[in-house]
Amino acid sequence: MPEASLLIVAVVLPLAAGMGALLSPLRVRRVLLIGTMLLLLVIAVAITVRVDEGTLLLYRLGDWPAPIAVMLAVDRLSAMMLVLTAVVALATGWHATGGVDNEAPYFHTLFLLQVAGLNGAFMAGDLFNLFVFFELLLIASYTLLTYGSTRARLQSGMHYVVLNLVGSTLFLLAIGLLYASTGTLNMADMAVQLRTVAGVHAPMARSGALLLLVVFGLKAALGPLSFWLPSAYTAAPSSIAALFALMTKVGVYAIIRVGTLMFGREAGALANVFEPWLLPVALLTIAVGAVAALSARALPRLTAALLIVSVGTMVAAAALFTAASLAGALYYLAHSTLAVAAMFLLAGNVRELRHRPPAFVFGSLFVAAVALAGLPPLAGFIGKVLILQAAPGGRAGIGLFVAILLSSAIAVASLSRVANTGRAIRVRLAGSQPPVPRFMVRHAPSALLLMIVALSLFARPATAYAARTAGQLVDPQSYIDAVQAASGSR
Amino acid sequence: MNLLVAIVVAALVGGGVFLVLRTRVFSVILGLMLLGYGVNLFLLATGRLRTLVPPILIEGITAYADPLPQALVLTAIVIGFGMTAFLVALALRERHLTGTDHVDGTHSITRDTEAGAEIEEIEEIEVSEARADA
Amino acid sequence: MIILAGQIALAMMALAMLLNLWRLMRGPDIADRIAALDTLYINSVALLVLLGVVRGSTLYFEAALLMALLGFIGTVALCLYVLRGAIME
Amino acid sequence: MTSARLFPQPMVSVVLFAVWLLAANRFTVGLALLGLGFAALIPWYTSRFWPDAPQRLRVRPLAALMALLLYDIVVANLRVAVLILGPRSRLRPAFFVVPLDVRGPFTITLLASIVSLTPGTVSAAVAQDRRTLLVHGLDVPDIPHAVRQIKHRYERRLQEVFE
Amino acid sequence: MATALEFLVAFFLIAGAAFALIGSIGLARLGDFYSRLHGPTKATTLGVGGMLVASSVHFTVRGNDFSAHELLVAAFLLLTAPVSAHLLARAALHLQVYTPVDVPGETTTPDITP
Amino acid sequence: MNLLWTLLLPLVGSALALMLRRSSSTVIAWTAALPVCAAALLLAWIGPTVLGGDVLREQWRWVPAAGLSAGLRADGLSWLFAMVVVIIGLLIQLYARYYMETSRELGRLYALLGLFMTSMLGLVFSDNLVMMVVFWEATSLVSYLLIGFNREDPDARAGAQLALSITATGGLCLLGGVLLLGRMVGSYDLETVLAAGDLIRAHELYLPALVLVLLGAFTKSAQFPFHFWLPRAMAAPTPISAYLHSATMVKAGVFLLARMYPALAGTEAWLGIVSTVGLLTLLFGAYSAMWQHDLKGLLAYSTISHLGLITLLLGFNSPMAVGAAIFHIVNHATFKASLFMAAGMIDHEVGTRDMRVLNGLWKHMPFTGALAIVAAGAMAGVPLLNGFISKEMFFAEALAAREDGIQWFVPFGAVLAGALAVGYSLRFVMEVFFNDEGREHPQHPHEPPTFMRLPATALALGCLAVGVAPAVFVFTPLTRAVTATLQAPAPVIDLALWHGVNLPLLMSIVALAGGVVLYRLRDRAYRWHDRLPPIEAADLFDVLVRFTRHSGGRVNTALENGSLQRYSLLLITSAVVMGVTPWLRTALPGTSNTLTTLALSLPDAPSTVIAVMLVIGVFATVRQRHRPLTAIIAISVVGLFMSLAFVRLAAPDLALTQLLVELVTILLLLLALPYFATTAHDSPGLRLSILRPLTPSSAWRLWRDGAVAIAAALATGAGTFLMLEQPFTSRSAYYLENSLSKGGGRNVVNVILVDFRGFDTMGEVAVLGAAALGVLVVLHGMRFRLDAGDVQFSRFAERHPLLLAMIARAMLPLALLMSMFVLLRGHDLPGGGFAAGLLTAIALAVQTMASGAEWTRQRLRTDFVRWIVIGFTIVLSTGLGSLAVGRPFLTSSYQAVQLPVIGKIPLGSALLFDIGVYVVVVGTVLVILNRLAQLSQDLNRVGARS
Ligand code: NA
Ligand code: NA
Repeated sequence: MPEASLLIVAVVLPLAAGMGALLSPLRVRRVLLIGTMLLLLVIAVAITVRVDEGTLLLYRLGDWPAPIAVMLAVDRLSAMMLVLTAVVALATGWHATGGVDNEAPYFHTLFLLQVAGLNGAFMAGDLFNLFVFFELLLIASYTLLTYGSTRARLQSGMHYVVLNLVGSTLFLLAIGLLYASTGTLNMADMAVQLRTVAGVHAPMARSGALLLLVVFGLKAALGPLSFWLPSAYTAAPSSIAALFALMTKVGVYAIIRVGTLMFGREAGALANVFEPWLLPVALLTIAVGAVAALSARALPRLTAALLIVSVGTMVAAAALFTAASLAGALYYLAHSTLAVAAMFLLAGNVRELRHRPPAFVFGSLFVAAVALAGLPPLAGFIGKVLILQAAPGGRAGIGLFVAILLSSAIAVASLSRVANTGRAIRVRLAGSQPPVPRFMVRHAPSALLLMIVALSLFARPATAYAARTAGQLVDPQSYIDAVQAASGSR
Repeated sequence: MNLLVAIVVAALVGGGVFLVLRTRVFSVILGLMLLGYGVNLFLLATGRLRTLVPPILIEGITAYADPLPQALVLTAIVIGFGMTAFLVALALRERHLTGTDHVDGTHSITRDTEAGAEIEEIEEIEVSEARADA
Repeated sequence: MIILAGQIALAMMALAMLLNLWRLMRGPDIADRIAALDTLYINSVALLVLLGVVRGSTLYFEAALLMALLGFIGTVALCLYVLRGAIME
Repeated sequence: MTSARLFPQPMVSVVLFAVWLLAANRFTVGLALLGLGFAALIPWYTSRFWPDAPQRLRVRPLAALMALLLYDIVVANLRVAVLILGPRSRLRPAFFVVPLDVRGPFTITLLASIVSLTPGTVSAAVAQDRRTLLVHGLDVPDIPHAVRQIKHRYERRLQEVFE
Repeated sequence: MATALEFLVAFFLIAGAAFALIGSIGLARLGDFYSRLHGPTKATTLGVGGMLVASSVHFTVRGNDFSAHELLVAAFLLLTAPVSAHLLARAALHLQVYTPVDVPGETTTPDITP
Repeated sequence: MNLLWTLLLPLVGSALALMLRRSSSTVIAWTAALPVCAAALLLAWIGPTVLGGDVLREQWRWVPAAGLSAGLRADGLSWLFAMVVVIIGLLIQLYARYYMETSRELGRLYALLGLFMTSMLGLVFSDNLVMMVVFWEATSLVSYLLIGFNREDPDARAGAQLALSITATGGLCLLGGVLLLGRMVGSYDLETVLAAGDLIRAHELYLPALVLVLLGAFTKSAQFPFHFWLPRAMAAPTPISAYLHSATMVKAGVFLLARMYPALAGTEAWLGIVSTVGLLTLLFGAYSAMWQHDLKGLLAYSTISHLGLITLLLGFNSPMAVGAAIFHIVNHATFKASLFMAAGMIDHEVGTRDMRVLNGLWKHMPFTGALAIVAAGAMAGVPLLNGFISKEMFFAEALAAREDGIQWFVPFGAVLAGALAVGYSLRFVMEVFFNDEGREHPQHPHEPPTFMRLPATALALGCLAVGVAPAVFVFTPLTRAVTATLQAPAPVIDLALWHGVNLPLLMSIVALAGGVVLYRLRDRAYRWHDRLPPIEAADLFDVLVRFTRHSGGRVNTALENGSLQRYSLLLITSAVVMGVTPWLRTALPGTSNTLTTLALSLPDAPSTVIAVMLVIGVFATVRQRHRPLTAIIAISVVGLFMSLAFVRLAAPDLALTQLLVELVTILLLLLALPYFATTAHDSPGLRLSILRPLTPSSAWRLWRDGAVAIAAALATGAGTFLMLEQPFTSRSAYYLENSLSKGGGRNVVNVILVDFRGFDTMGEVAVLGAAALGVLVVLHGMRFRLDAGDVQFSRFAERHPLLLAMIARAMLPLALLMSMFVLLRGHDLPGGGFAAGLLTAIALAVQTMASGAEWTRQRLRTDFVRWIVIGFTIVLSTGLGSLAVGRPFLTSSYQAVQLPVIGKIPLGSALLFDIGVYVVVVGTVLVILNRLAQLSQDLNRVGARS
């Protein structure tokens, strides 16, 4: 099955390129990075086209039969995340070749390992394999986040690292609890086993499920677990902060994945175990992010705050676990990831300026701000409309309405200050001549903005894809059947 | 035996959590190590406990300890080592740069020190910069 | 008989280890604590061999072997730390 | 290819081969050949770390030394056990210096090790000039006797084995 | 025969444990650090030795095959244990840990150069 | 396609203007204006159809799922609005060409104007409510760029910011309202919604929807109390103000009210809210305009007032009033645009807009003065001008409305507002063109160029024409617009100039007279006004914003306080809560049952020993946390007994790995420890600057953390126990059954690691490599700067103890041999790549410990980063090898090779995989240890020099 081989290539290619980069001179490293990302983009698109036919792509490692084999399983959701990863990583990697990548050694390798971790996490069909790829993307992210080792990066990086190390132990606990009650690690197989758990195994599995929610919530920066994010992302090099727009999405992805596949409606004692928690937590997230946005004095921190708001928004939508709400959440996810990444890159570029940004840069800032605020005519608005349309009646619906509209208003008000960026007021820097951003650096955000425009212009096919994805998610049986049918030749 | 393992897990996790919540980065490192031990032991226990029958196949024996949790724990131990090493290095660098071993690098965290791209109006920034310089 | 002897030996080993641990916590000098740790390592080798005999299993042996070969490294490192601060210099 | 090039440190190779067989705890031809391979390969690499490894030794004195050592360890162990369990006031601990006649660093090491392995004495330091050994004794009523004991029982025999 | 060997095994087990225990008692009980150092570094060595003899006999009898890898454990321990003791004593001297006896110092000048 | 082209043509102009932005202003103006001209012609072309009563529709689907279909729809109302937008837009373009002649940003201006025009046209032509919101927000966004056109001007930026904040937020409210409407009606299609008015008004969501839609309209149309953004927006260049704040942007709000009239109007709530807000705005705007000294400020407040008037009319729930409102919308657009232009011309030629400076301009600029007089007359409601007629209608409706239950103060307020309007109109004319007090102007005043006067002239003529012959010029379009607005036949609108002496006329006269009196009394009035506290809504809003942001900041700092302890506590507490919750409502096994199992699971002696040692070890580690060196010793005990526990629990592989990892970790911690010493006690060998002690944790904090720790301990302990008491079946039988036959190994754990789940191991190895690189990156370029006195040697501090060096060297071959042993047998017996790698690494690290780094480096002659690369390449190649033979990645294969003498040897790809793992582990551990060791080597170089 040659198509399914694409899945393994999506993990092995960045790993191999990362190793190659360890032995290469700078120029070759850059070529390796960009080339790999371009290839990955092509691969991701090919995978997406293939899985959009409606069937899963499965790759059983080692040719072992279904529930035993560590498995890469790609449905529409995974495919979409792969494309998103490739796009954002391509743009941010491109941006980084402007010079950040030479501040300390091994940038390209770590970047590629990060991408490998992301791709692996988005494709993992096995809970422990998901953990391993989480660790891979985390260890790379630890280094990239503190890259250059400035004081602020180390301070916030320390928080990020320690919290995530605690998170990793919680992840292991959760895996243990789920394994202890189901006897399997394959997520689809686990979903089947969970339907019939009984006795002490039921609360045990629920306990594991909720611990998973804590772990993924930490990655996604949900609710009370988001406070580490603004400082960390603000301090990080802008290319990295932009890449990290994906990191929170790993958490969101994982919540959606396990929430639909393993703890969906048919999950017996585990049915809808996330539901009572997720919406309140998501609304709290929006509130926390909005408050942070209110007080942000600089663009990177504001972007980080709005990133939190956007995570809250998409999780609030996803929390309803209906086809419509998931579709809205996913479309919004794609958009906000691009928007946040673009804004981080732009903020980084503006940081270099000694004067008010030229018209082109200001225009980019404006478009990015419009995107980030979720204002029309860009995709964020469409996403919010989809989400609000999917809102249920009753208190949950009111909460969602109020939270989204209010947070949007705060976002608009905060972002309206974007025209103030880039004044020559940094007296302390007066002596040094800032470098003129290279072509790569200047236009990496433009590429992301173009993607946003495309996402808006082609909103019809894009939302249709999101809807098909959501449809696949709310009916996990076909996923489970496909996995169970995969037997090996050994 | 079950109770014993439960008590040990509890002790490791409790000690780990307490140390993770300390201010000194070195304590936190130790705490994470303890926490890791606790979780590893728990993970091993998820296959239920067996003694004397390690999953090494010997003719005539059919019952073995569950091998899968063991493989998972082994992976977890090795990954844990990598993470600890990185954390130690990070702590060293922070210690070097800040001169303190407080996990926050200082008692009051500096915000937006590298932000740039301010979106406030000029006056406010100048005031705050003057304050920062003073 | 071996089982009974094993139980007695085990009790003695347990007592020995507790005494080591007592010394380790008591100190008073860092050298005392290191010596206690060193003893614990060696006692562990003994314990592993003992368990192997009592349980009739050879699978404890690998650990005993590596512990015997490398157990001193902790002690050495701690002593070097005391002696020159930098254990690898 | 001469055997010297194949086995740059024959003593080490022999020891390694023996250790391999002991570790395997069973004997097959395949295992033995594999062991032989490692016995050849590993010294080839590690010789640069330990170029002055003993190239040869006398077997008979070695056996004698080992027998003596075993005997001493058992006997002295009993003696020390009594000392440890008895009243503390009966101990007469002391540091004393043993002048060294052996010169090779490895031989000195072995002597110091033997001193430490036999109960009641611990070698605490080797002088920089490697001409004296500082020893701590648990119960040393007569220092010159203790020094003589070490030199006579162990140092002389060691010299016989290696020099 | 089997009983005699079993007795032998039992004897060595208990003897080994006893020496280990005595070593630890020494560590716990003796008055100054240098004296305490004697307990573990020897009694423990013989303690393990006893266990190893027991093991060797036991498995040789049970397995119809000569079990000798115990020798390896012993060899490794005998090789490494003196280093621990040596460095411990040295560290204690460096720390100027209290000792009731004089330390002849002239012969142990610092060795700074490698 | 006509409607679409109407929308697109201004955009074409924008694009051209942007492309030609470096050309002369004439070229830019022409290229931008010609497409707009075409659009105007197109509109005129479809005019007869629309005015004939037809509704034009064009439809495209954009995002069907979101109810977004890009449908365009032209009826009387939208056509009328579109005409106003396009025609005034054209005039503004002409005007701007001269006003902004010297600006180098003319291209940008025209581009933005075109964009704005498209947004407005989209808004009025939308046949879909969500699309309407899209264009609504688009106008807000473009207005942000237009108001902040001078990016260097802080006032312009602040004005733009304020306008966007208010209007876009209003837009979000509108979105909420629209979504609610969609929920009620089941469609966003304009006609469907408009036709469903009865359903909507009866629906329980009516009130929230109404309020939300009204919030949108009121903010956009600068209704009290959301009016304050408009005066601040005057920081824009005058052509922009003239366009946005006369004809377009602010009119969007009242357009919305008109558009949604059939769906939402006709209730008490509508009447109450809309008319109250309208009346307040009318009065407040008029009152405020009186006190403005800036011409544009006066116009801004007068605009607010007139928008209030229109709102008030729409709030009357009366068809006739709707007619008056729409009529006044057009009239106001006409005279206000021309007044803005006049103000701009004055500013342009004289250099100021301050009425306290301006005086007696009539003699210099009579033509401009005439224009201003006509337009101001219309604003004041002077007969024979268009403003008079709509104001008359307004008075009539105010009177009529009283009968419908509105209080007496509506007509009263209407007259008062009328008087004020007359007053400020008089000010505009008199204080600028007359009242010659001989004050010097910044520039010598003269008439502006002809073409600059042309647009304003056209508009003034329009005022006159409509004022003189209203029925001729506006009857049909107005009636058609009103019909479209009401979605019902319009009432007969009497546009006659003279209705005889009736109450409205009387009111007009009173208003005119009152205005004159007010003007006469102005000096006294100013003095009175100056004594009032200078409160401006915008300032209040600023205070509110600042307060919100400040308190938001304080809340934020209180939450996100930068303390890891706080965040960790939140995380751990969340985990405990989430982990425990599921157990709370579960019936746990009964007590007797538990006791039985307790008895059954009595521990054996060795396990108890190990457990006791572990618990004490943990306790010691926690106790000794303030003495890091002792704590390391204590945690070593824990590690050691963990390894014993693994042995005990039938996990020999884990025991080996744990043992070795533990040793490496001790080395790691000791390498770092010199820099974390808090007392001399922890750093006996090295007097490095000892860290200052941190403030000890308060008792309360210790208790709190202790409580959390105990809770976590109890939770995990209880969970572990309950889990262990419950048997289960797992998939692991498969591993046990197939390990030997298909994996070729007896050590099932190892077969899982290198075969069944080799992919995990590959990831794990990558993690290790990344960790090593991470250490190198984090410590990149780091060196501790030390004083010579930091390193102290005693006479016993031998640098390389002879015994250690010799034994270490003797041990190396043994350890390497044992590594090979452990590596090769791993597939069948405890061991494998990890353990072997750690063993090798430790043996090599010991060489450095014993003989020094330099000595070791000379003999190793290798770069361990390369080991990572090589090892990982081996791992990957093993996987790719199977790919090459057409099997999935990492499919293992093994062959029992029959060799002479030796016998059967299983040669498997899994072994190769494990060798790769081995190499990576060696590389990783040594990279990390050596890098950390380098820090100490710097120290010792200092020591050696001393
Ligand atoms: Na001795
Ligand atoms: Na001795």
